[in-house]
This record gives sequence, C-alpha cells and structure tokens, in this order.
Amino acid sequence: MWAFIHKLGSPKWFYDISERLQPWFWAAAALLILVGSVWGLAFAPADYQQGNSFRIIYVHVPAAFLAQSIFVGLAVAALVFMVWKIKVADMAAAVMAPLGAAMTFIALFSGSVWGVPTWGTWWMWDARLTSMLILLFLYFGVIALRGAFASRDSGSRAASVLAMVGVINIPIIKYSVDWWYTLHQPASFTITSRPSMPVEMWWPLLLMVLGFYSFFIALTLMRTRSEILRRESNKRWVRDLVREDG
Amino acid sequence: MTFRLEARHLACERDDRWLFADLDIVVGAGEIVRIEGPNGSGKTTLLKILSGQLTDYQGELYWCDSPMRQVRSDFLANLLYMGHAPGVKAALSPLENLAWYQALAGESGSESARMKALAAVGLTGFEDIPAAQLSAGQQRRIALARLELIERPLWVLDEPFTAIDRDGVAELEQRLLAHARRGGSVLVTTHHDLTSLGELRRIRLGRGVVHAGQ
Amino acid sequence: MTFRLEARHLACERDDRWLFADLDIVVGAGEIVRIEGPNGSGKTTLLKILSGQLTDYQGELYWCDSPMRQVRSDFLANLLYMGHAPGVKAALSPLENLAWYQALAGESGSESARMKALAAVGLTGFEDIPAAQLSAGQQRRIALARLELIERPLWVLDEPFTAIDRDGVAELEQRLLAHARRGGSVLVTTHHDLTSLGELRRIRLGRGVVHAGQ
Amino acid sequence: MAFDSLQAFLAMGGHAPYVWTAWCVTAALMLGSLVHARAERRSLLRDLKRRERRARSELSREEVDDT
Amino acid sequence: MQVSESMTAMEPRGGLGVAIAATVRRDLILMLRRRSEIINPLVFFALVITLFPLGISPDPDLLATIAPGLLWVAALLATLLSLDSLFRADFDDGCLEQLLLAPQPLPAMVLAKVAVHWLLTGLPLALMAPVLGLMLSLPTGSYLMLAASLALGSASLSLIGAIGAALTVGLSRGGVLLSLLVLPLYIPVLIFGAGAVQAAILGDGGMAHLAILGALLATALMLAPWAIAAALRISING
Amino acid sequence: MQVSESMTAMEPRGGLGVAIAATVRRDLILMLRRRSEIINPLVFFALVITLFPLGISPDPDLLATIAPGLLWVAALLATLLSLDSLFRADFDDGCLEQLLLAPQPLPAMVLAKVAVHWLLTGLPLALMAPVLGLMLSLPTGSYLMLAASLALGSASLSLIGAIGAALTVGLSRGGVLLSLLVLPLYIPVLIFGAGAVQAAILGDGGMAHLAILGALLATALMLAPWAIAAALRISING
Ligand code: HEM
Ligand SMILES: Nc1ncnc2c1ncn2[C@@H]1O[C@H](COP(=O)(O)OP(=O)(O)OP(=O)(O)O)[C@@H](O)[C@H]1O
Ligand SMILES: Nc1ncnc2c1ncn2[C@@H]1O[C@H](COP(=O)(O)OP(=O)(O)OP(=O)(O)O)[C@@H](O)[C@H]1O
Ligand SMILES: [Mg+2]
Ligand SMILES: [Mg+2]
Repeated sequence: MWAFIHKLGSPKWFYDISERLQPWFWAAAALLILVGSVWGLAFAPADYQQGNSFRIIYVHVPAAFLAQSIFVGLAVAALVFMVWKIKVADMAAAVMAPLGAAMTFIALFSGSVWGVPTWGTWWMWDARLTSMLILLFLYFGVIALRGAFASRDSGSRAASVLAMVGVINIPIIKYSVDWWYTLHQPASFTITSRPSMPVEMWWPLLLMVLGFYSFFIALTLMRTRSEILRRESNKRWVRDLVREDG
Repeated sequence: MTFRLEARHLACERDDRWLFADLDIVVGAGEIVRIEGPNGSGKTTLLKILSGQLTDYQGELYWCDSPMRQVRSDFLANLLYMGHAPGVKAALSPLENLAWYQALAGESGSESARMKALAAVGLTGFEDIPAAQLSAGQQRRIALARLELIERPLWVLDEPFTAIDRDGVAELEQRLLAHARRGGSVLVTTHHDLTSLGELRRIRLGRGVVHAGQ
Repeated sequence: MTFRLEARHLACERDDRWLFADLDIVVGAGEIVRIEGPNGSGKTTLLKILSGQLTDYQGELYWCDSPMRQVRSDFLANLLYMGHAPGVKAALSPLENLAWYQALAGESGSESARMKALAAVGLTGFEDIPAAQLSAGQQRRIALARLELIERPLWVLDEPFTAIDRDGVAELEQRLLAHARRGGSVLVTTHHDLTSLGELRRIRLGRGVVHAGQ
Repeated sequence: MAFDSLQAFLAMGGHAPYVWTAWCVTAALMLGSLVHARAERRSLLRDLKRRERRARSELSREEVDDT
Repeated sequence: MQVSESMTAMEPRGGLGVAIAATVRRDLILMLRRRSEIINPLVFFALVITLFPLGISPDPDLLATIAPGLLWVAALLATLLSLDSLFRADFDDGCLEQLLLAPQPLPAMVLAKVAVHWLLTGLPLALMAPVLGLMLSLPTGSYLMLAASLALGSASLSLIGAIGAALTVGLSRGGVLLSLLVLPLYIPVLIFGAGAVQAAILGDGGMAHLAILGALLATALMLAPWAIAAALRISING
Repeated sequence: MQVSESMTAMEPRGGLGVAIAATVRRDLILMLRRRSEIINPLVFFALVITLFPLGISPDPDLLATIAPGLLWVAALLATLLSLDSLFRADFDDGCLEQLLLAPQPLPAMVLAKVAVHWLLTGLPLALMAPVLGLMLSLPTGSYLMLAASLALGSASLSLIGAIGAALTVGLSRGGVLLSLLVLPLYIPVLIFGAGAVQAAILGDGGMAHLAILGALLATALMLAPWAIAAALRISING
C-alpha cells in the first residue's frame, strides 16, 4: 500500500502512465461532446415551457457539476500533498484550480444568460447562484495565494491549506445560503422545481456531463505533465527525455 | 545524556543552483563551529535548516542520534536561535521583551535576573525605555541578553555581531567562549574575525565547493 | 567651485539626553571622515541631520558657505546617502533597481554602465534575479553599486559594511579611497577597523563627550 | 431533428442570442484552455531543449579546456 | 578547547500556562500602549455606518429595513481590517520566528493571541453596535440580539480571519489578498448573525440563529488553531 | 591624503522628465509583476457587494433602491484599502528615503506614483462597476454614469487618500488609522458620485454632479501633491 502510494507519487511514473491514458480521455471527450452537442442542439425536442432556450442546459449543468467536483478534487490533492508529501498531487492541484475557476465562470455565465429569457433578469440572489458565486471567489483566493509567494514550495503549501479549509466550509456555506434564501423570500422559481426531464432531453445531458469530465481529466493530465517537466527540469530522467526527443 | 546535532548528506538547491551538497556536520558539547563563506553562499539557509525552520532540503538531521522529525520538541527545548531579525518588540521596553522570552521557555523568571542580563550587555539605564527609541546596536543588544538569561545548550547565531560596537564584540566573543567551556555548543556565522577565540572548527561554503573539517 | 559641508555648534537632544553638543564639522573635497562611537551614541542621528533628513537639531548647517535651507536642492544634487535600509526593491532585479536610481539622478543612463557597476560589486550572474531571492549581503551590494554608477561628490554612508563579506569589505575600502583621491569626500560610520585607509579624520561621539579633530 | 431548416436552427425559436452566446463562450473557454495547454507544453519543451543544448556545449567546452 | 563542565541535553518541560499567560499579557500591553489600535476599528465601524445614509438615502424607514445587514457588514469589515496586523508586527521584527521555535505547542499560543484580538476588537464592536443601530433607527427589541450576535459571531470571525492572516503574513502587501481569502469564509457567520437580528425584529427571538452561531464558533475553535499554526509554519518558510 | 584630481560641486540639472518616466515605469512593473495587486481590489469590490444582499435581503426592488449608494461605498472602501500600500513598501525598504533625497521636486514625483495607482485601481474599478450594478438590478440608463462618476471620483479618492497614506506610512499598523483620516475627506466625493448615479436614474442626466466631481478633482490635483510631499517629509522624520 505504502509502496504503491509512493510509486504513484513518483513524477516519472505518473508522467509515463499519463502519457498512455491521455489519448483515451481525449478521444472520449471529443466523441461524447460532439455527439452530445449535436443531439442536444439539433435533435432533442424543445421544452414545452422554455422553448429552445433550454438548450443552454447542455453546457450549464455539466459546467456546474464540474465546478463543484474540481474543488473537491483540489482539496483531496491538497490533502495528499500535505500528508504524504507527494509532489505530483500539488502539481495537479496547481493546474486544476484555473480550470475549476473557468468552469465556475461558465456555469455562472450560461446561467445568467439563461436567466434573461426564463426569469427576465440576468441575476437574482437565489441560494444556488449565490453559493456558485462564492465558489468562484474561493477559486480566485486559492489561485491568488499560490501566486503571491516568492517560493513555489510555500505557495503550494499555503494554497493547500486554503483549499482544505475552503472545502470544509463549502457545505456550511451551501447550507447557510439555502437557509438564508428560504428565510427572506418565498421561492417563486427555483432551479430544482421543474418537471422531471423527458429521456430524449436527458440522454444528451448525460453525454455532455461525461464529456466534460473526460475533457477535464485529459486536460489536467496534459498540463500536469507540463508542470512535471517544468519542476523536474534538472532531474536526470527529464534531461534524458529531452535529449531523446531531439 | 550529552547532546549532539548531526546532519548527514545535507544538500540544498535554490533556483537550480546547489548551495551545498553532501554536507556532513556534527556539533557536540563544548564546540564552537563557525560557518564561513562569501555573501550568498548559503550560510543563513544552512542555519535555518539546522534549526528546523526550513524544510526544503535533502539529507537527514539527527538530534542525539534520533531523527529530527521525531524529537523536534526535545530539540527545541535545547535550542537558542538568533536570526537576522533581532526579535525585539519596538513598543516594549527591554525588560518586557525579556520577560516574554523567559515565559516562552516555560519559566516565570525573576526581574532581578532580567536586570542582570541587561546589565551584562551594557543596557543599564535603558531598561524601561521602549526599544523603538534605542539605536540599531542597542536593539540587537536586547536580543543578545537572551544568551545570558535563558539556559540552553545549543546556540545558533546568524551574524550576531551586526551593528555591535568594538567593545560589544569583544564581550560577546568572551561569552561564546565561556559557553563552550561550560559544555555548551555554538553554531555561528559572521564576517568578523574571531581571532580571540583561537582555532575553531570551520565549515566553508561557497562556489559549489564545500569543505568541512577541523 | 570646490565644495564644503560645514556644521557649526550642532547639538541634538533625545529624551533629555544630549547626544552631542557644540559640534563643529567641516568636510571638504578629498576627505574621508569617520564618525565613531559606541552603540547609541548618535552616529545615525548625526548623519541624518547632516544629510538634511532630520530637522530637530540646534546649530547651523552650511553647504558651500550658504545656509543649508537656501541651497537644499543644490546640496541634494551633490549627495549620495546610504542609510541602514539599503533602498533596494525586493521585487525588482538588480538592473531594474539601478535603472531607477539613475533616473532619479536625472540621467537616462545606459544598460552597459549598470552592468559594469554590478560587476564591480560582484553581482555578475545575478543581474536579472529578483532581489528578494538574494542573500542579505547581496542585497546590500546592490545598494553599493550606486557608488559606482552615480557621480556625486559627497558620500554619506551609515554602516556600509553591514553584512558584507571580507573580500567585499576590502574592495569597498579601496573604493572609498579612490573616491577621496579623485577629490570626492566621504562621511562614514562603521564598527569595522578601517586600517587599510590609513589615518582618517575621526569624530568621536559618546557618553556626552565629543571629540572632533585629526 | 427538432428543426425544419438551418435558418430555424440558427434562430433557435427566437432564443438565438441566449443559446449561442452561452454555447460560444463555453466553447471559447474550453478551446482556449486547450490551446493554452498545448502552447505551454510546446514552449516549455523548446525551453528545455535550449537549456540542454547550452549545458552540453558548456560541458564540451570545459573538456576542451581541460585538455 | 578545554571543557571544564559538561552540559547535558535538557528535557522539554511544561510551562505552557506561563507561556500563554505571558503572551496574553504581552499582547494586551502592546495593544493598550497604542490605544489607537483599539479605537481605530470602532471609529472605522462608525464611519462606514455614516457613509451609507450619505450614499443611499437618509430615509429612516429604508434605513431601518437595511440596518441589521449594514451593521453586520460594517462590523465584519472592521474586524477584517484589524486582522491584517494580528501576526504582521511579530513577523516583521522576528518575534514570530521565535514563537515558532519555542518548545510550547503552537496552536495553544496562537489561540491566546486570537483571544486577545477578539477581546479588544470584537467585543468592543459588539458593545458599540447598539449605539449605531440607534442612528440607523433599528427597530426596538433587537438591540440586545445585535450585541449578542456580534459578540458571538466576531469570535468566529477572529478565528477564521486569523487563518488568512497567517497565510498572508509573509507577503508584502497582504491586506487586500487577506480579504479575498477570508470574506467567502465569513459568509455563514454573516448570514446567521444578520439573520438573528432580523429574527429578533420579526419577534421570534432568534435563539435558533444564536445556537447556530455558537455551533460555528465551536467548530472554528476546534479546527482553526491547527490551521493557523500550519499556516504560520508555511509563511515563515518564505 | 593625496588628492590627484579635484572634484567640484555639481549643479542640479533637470532630468525631471526622465525621473518621472522611470518612476511610472518602475511602479507599473512592480504592480504588473504581482498581478494580484491589481486584481485584488476588484475582487474585494465584488465580494463586498455580495455581502450586502446576504446581510440585507435578496429582494431585487430593495437592492435597486440602494444600489448606487452600495456601489459607491464599496468602490470607495476598495480604493481605500489599496492605498495603504502606496508608500509603505517604499518606506520599509528605504526607497522612500532615497526619493526624498533626490534632487527632483517631490510633488511631481508623488503625482506620478498616484497616477499609476489610479490607473491600476480606480480605472478598473470604474470599468467593473456596471457588472456589479447588473447584479444589484441597478435601473437601466445609469450604467454609463456609474462608470463615468467612478472614474472621475476615484482619481480624487486616490489623491486625497495618498495624503493619508503619506501621513501614516511611518506607523507600523497604519491601516485602520488611514481610514479614519481619509474617510471624512471622502464624503463630498461620495455624495456627488452617488448623487450622479441617482440623478441618472431619475432621468435628469447628472451632468451637474459630474461637473462638481470634476471641480473636486481639479482642486485635489492642485493641492494634494504638495500636501502629500509635506506629509512624507514628516513621516520620514520619524
Ligand atoms: C447565474 C445563474 C445560474 C447559476 C449560477 C446556476 C447554478 C447551477 C448549479 C450550481 C447547478 C448544479 C446543481 C447541482 O449540483 O445539483 C445548476 C443546475 C441546473 N440549473 Fe442552474 N444556475 C443558474 C441559472 C439557471 C437558469 C436561469 C436555469 C433555467 C431556468 C437553470 C437551470 C438549471 C437546471 C435545470 C439544472 C439541473 C438541476 C439538477 O440536475 O439538479 N439554471 N445550476
Ligand atoms: N526616535 C527616537 N526617539 C527618541 N530617541 C531616539 C530615537 N532614535 C534614537 N534615539 C536615541 O538616540 C540615541 C542615538 O541613536 P542612534 O541611532 O543615532 O545611535 P548610533 O550611534 O547610530 O548607534 P548604533 O551604533 O547602534 O547604530 C539612542 O541612544 C536612542 O536612545
Ligand atoms: N527565498 C529565496 N528564494 C530563492 N533563492 C533564495 C532565497 N533566499 C535565498 N536564496 C538564494 O540562496 C543563496 C544563499 O542565501 P543565504 O541568505 O543563505 O546566503 P548567506 O550565506 O547567508 O549570505 P550573506 O552573507 O549575504 O548573509 C542566495 O544566493 C540566494 O540567491
Ligand atoms: Mg545571511
Ligand atoms: Mg546607527
């Protein structure tokens, strides 16, 4: 077990294994997103209430799911880095954070754009929207903190502490924001209270969600590999690799 | 039990440059060890590693033959560290500054002991003036008073002579010597000549070359 | 016109204690004047007064025989001051730091001049690294590079040898000497022995007694 | 197929501005991160190769000096 | 070198109580000696509260509606600003380094420092808030709850904020970054704090809110000292 | 000592343009190198705006009523916080001392520093405000005026705030003290700035308010540089 963790933590091992895994995830991402998009945009039936504006769901929901998952992933990576001192975990965390922020932004943006035809407003202080906005700020904090240190090592550890503190707080924030919303204003329209979706609408959504996850994994593998090269640039195996490469 | 600080195969890299590599150091009771080297050779970095403040190094540290990680709190109870920053609160008087250091060591301490320590570093008459109103050298002398006040076997001192005048330097040298005679040990960096201390163990850092030895 | 900094009947009191009183100082071209005294005797205070930073003193200051108040900007165009703080921006590289100082002096300056100045203080190879990542001594060396770079007759240096290693100290001493030979003048405080400079004009402060003279 | 013609598809039943901005911004951000990752990797490799070449030439120069 | 005596390794001894007491005393002296440290957050609080009527509208009904929220937000910002200096002075003069090298357990020591901060910042803010509530025509019956919720909530704010302060203490311009790190984490406290006051105005007492604030404080008390200690160790590393 | 050559006193020469350009360039590099310096005030602005609906109420009508005031107060606070670091870094590392000893006129040099601060803080805040206005359901028709009034007003805020920053730069924990000194002076800017937005909402254009903001800025431009220079000289005296 212990040995396995450390093997997993060896940058070279990770570099090699991810090289083999990466193409599969890229292929899966391309296929799933392509099929999902065409299906969702062109073939799924229009919603009986919202008409065609509901097609935003196929980018909105995958992005929203991913945004929350990535933060959990960030915290797990931080924990692994802090407890077992596995540097690859920190490199992954470093490249995951900006992508998570981008996904959060996509969810927020597509949601606001969707809000105009359905709610008649760009933004309202609904519980879920607000907690998504706060998640975006948490991402900004983690990214800014990592960049603020002169020494990369300290930046990594500080960002890890913040990610772990943040992930403990996310359920608390979510719970309190839910509570706050119900306190103030009767729920006129919430995202959850909708008729459950017909299967023709649901299938493309599932494909898109899976596609987004594949994309995230593939991109994270790719950027982590770059990060490994950058940080290990004077290790023997990297120099050999560079030399072989040309 | 007598004490011993040991570093094996110590190496530290900064920005793709090895400050030192494969360094073996043993500091035992009664020794004064001087770390030498030109500016930027890694003296401060080495002292911070040896005192357990910096953790990005390679190699192993031992305290009394146990790995440092396991006996860190034992080690800290034996260490007195003085860095580039003196650790003196400008708004507090010398006496109040020392009182806090005594308490940190777990002693409640007596005022007369603190007065004696301040007298020993030439601050008689300045005991109750806020440190902000003292000169650069006087502020460092407050920090030096800790050497008198708090009983610790291992002293780690980074440029302790900074800003100290000639008489002060001579007194401090005598203090180091006396500590070693009593069986304590001292790890020190300085650009001053420590002629009055006689032959010292030296560790030279610099330009990638590392010499350790008598 | 040759230059001259003169202080007449200078006195300064801090907390009901006279640091110095009735001090007469003349610094002319080609002179090195060393201000001496134990810690807390008022050396820094004196330099700050002479360079026009502190204003709560008694007595008069003259630059080229005109009262300082009237010719302050003339005086500043001739002064290079280095205090306890080195005046080096940690986030900028040595080259960028020097570029700002050159511009402050009103020159647009050339990169090759800056490189030469950095080489003269032993910072070749560190020109483009943020100063934050340099050691204490290397940071002070950036400040010392100003002496090479910016042409000013009067240097006022407060403990310029702090944190500098032995070779660096020797080089800096030679630089002061060369400046004086060229007709510049230097006002300096330090606790180092400046033996290689031969006999200097000294001004001793301390314990209320003030000696000025050869 | 939920639409009769390409026009109808592009018009999205009057919701074109909303649907297409949301989708385009998403696509732009995802493609942008992909392009950025590739550019990052390429410039990094170029950098490493240059450094490696320099290190090797320095090494050989030292060997020449030694002889 | 001839060694006349022989010194042996010392055992770590307790003295935690002494060390904590001395740290509390020292921080109290430091704050009281520059009395403005204590008064400044209070004046900031008052000033921010006066800005709102100027910027929004002097209408008392409108102000009364938004008063609980404004008071809580302003108090939160005042706490936040005062936090920046919690460890910074100690960092700058090297005392923090010494604290970390002391043989005492670091979480206990930082808890002492945070307690002093709350005593001299959070508590006075809570005591002063009712006066400002009066100025914003806060409805009667909620004054006590305002003070109580602020007193309880600001303790959590101090603890959570101290994590951010510890993370940013080594950075030259941490002030705004600190806000960025800490404000998202403050949101639950704000919601339940302002909620307590609003509940009191609506007449249902708000004890449920207070209980949740207490639970938040208990959680923070258990977790924050360790996070602060870890953050300080990172910051001192550079 | 044998003097081989003779050096004579130098005449002060101009080079003010070079010095100002170099200072502007240096400050820009410093800010851009730590990009977070620029982003952080923006995020702080957004975060503070988020706090209000959470503390007050999510009701869009209520929020729309108070939006101009909230936006202006939050922008003002963001500027204020970013000001603390305007001279502090220079003071700590001794660069300020050197700036004061330079033969260039000090008011011109500090004006250059303040201009950089406004360019990288005030202007981005003004550009970002409309987005936050959207979130607070600010009525349409006032968005342009919001940005314009903030752009004009924040220049005054930077200038006035710099006086406070200069006065407090020597004090170890100036942050909160700075707010006290500066906030009262900010009140006219706040009143006319928020007033301009409210006027635009009511439909009368708000150009009169903008004109007054311009007049305030002109006055600040004439007087503040001298006040800042004097304040710096006092601070450095210690
Ligand atoms: C800025 C505005 C918006 C934000 C930040 C936002 C946020 C979110 C989030 C975070 C989720 C994932 C919830 C989960 O994890 O279960 C979600 C799901 C969803 N959103 Fe939005 N949303 C916004 C606007 C909208 C609008 C305007 C609509 C349509 C009326 C909408 C419809 C949905 C639907 C149908 C789901 C799937 C719900 C589920 O499967 O649980 N959203 N949104
Ligand atoms: N801000 C101040 N307020 C009151 N007294 C001060 C202040 N600064 C310095 N002093 C007093 O002035 C005396 C001289 O200080 P100064 O810094 O000039 O000494 P110095 O000769 O430079 O000493 P050192 O060799 O230690 O640098 C000190 O003893 C101190 O008590
Ligand atoms: N935070 C840092 N990040 C990267 N490199 C650093 C950092 N701190 C120091 N260094 C590098 O480590 C080298 C050694 O620094 P250190 O402070 O240990 O030197 P030193 O021997 O104490 O020098 P001095 O005599 O000037 O005090 C320096 O050349 C510097 O470039
Ligand atoms: Mg050093
Ligand atoms: Mg001095």
